Amino acid sequence: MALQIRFFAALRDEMGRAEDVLDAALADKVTDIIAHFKSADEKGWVLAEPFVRIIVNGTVATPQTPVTDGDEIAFCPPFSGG
Amino acid sequence: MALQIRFFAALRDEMGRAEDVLDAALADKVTDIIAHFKSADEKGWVLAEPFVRIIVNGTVATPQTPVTDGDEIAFCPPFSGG
Amino acid sequence: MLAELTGQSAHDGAVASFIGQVRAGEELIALELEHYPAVTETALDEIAQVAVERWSLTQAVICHRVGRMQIGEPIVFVAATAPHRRAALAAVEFMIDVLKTQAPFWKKEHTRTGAHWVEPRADDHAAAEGWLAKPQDRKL
Amino acid sequence: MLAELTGQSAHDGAVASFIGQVRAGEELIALELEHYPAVTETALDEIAQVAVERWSLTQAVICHRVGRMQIGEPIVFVAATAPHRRAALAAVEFMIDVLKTQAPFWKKEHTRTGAHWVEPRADDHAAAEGWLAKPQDRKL
Repeated sequence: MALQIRFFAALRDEMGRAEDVLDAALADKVTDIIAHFKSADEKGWVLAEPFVRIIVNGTVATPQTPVTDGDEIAFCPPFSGG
Repeated sequence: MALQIRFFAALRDEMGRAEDVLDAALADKVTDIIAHFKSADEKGWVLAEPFVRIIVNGTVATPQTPVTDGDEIAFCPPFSGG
Repeated sequence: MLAELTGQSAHDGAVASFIGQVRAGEELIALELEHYPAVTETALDEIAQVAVERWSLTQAVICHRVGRMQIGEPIVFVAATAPHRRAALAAVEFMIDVLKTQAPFWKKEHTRTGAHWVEPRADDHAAAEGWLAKPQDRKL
Repeated sequence: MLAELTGQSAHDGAVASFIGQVRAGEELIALELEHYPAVTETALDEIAQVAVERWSLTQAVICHRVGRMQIGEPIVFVAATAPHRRAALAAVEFMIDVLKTQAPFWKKEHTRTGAHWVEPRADDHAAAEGWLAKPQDRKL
């Protein structure tokens, strides 16, 4: 199943795609995913910006949140609804 | 034209009528009207109760407000709308 | 009525509204609303106008029914439209608070054991006085 | 939507509501709302549920549109029904304040000179934090 990665709004624009899939062996925690994109993507550094909200399987998470095969990890800019 | 008197809600129930007409010569001020009903009506004393709101020609008034021929003087219990 | 207020002005980002309706009470059969015709309209217009000026509203609306109403029926509708939400929300709260004790309406409750006029509640008076006495303490 | 909330419960004396709509801005042509499907629904349900418990509401409703909207079109509808007005009014203010920064929606403004994502306003964050951090300081 691997790790299902999602980028929203401005972060999708920066990353140039809405979704990605990573080998689950690449990451034990969210921070490993961020490190991967920082090295693999020209704009990957934006995922490490302090304003980025991380959601793992629908729940608010942090860079230290563990991830496992099949998880959905979303990177979100600050919400601006209503 | 005389003085047009109106009683509302609980005060109408107490006075037993919604309207009355008084000779303008009977009153220079609202307080004279109250005095008239206190002597003329069994329940006239209710008009002197501190909770009574007085409206003369659509504007909030007091017992000291002058009245003249053709004025409409309303005696109101506390408002309870909404 | 809300439909008439939405999308009316390109500069309105907010439409806030309130409906007061007849709430079931002990033995309540119906509510009867009496008013002082003409004077009521003037009082409601004034309350709405004060709200428009104080919160720079685009529109303020107050509609109040009179006569006999069953449980669940609407009594009063208050609405405000403004560029931003804070103004619209505060204005609606102001209008409903103030009209309860400052416009010539009277409620009579018809119950299974008889009818009686409703006394205004102390906290309704306090709410109205809060708005009217010291506007500078309130938000906005 | 308001019609579905009025007269529904005999114990509701109050129905408060708020509509947020697209407001004309500099060169604005349209607003685009993106969301995180499924997660949005959960977030809105949680906000409504918190409101219901905190103010003992009978009902709380939050409807949020997504996609492209023209000036004047509604974006979000929030409503609360309760026995008394104070609870319904406070709950509506709470829900609209909190959803702006706590539910995964993003606004993009399409203008005559291009498109850009909207940054949340500092006072929107402050409003949400005010409700979430110290509930005991707020009225009700």
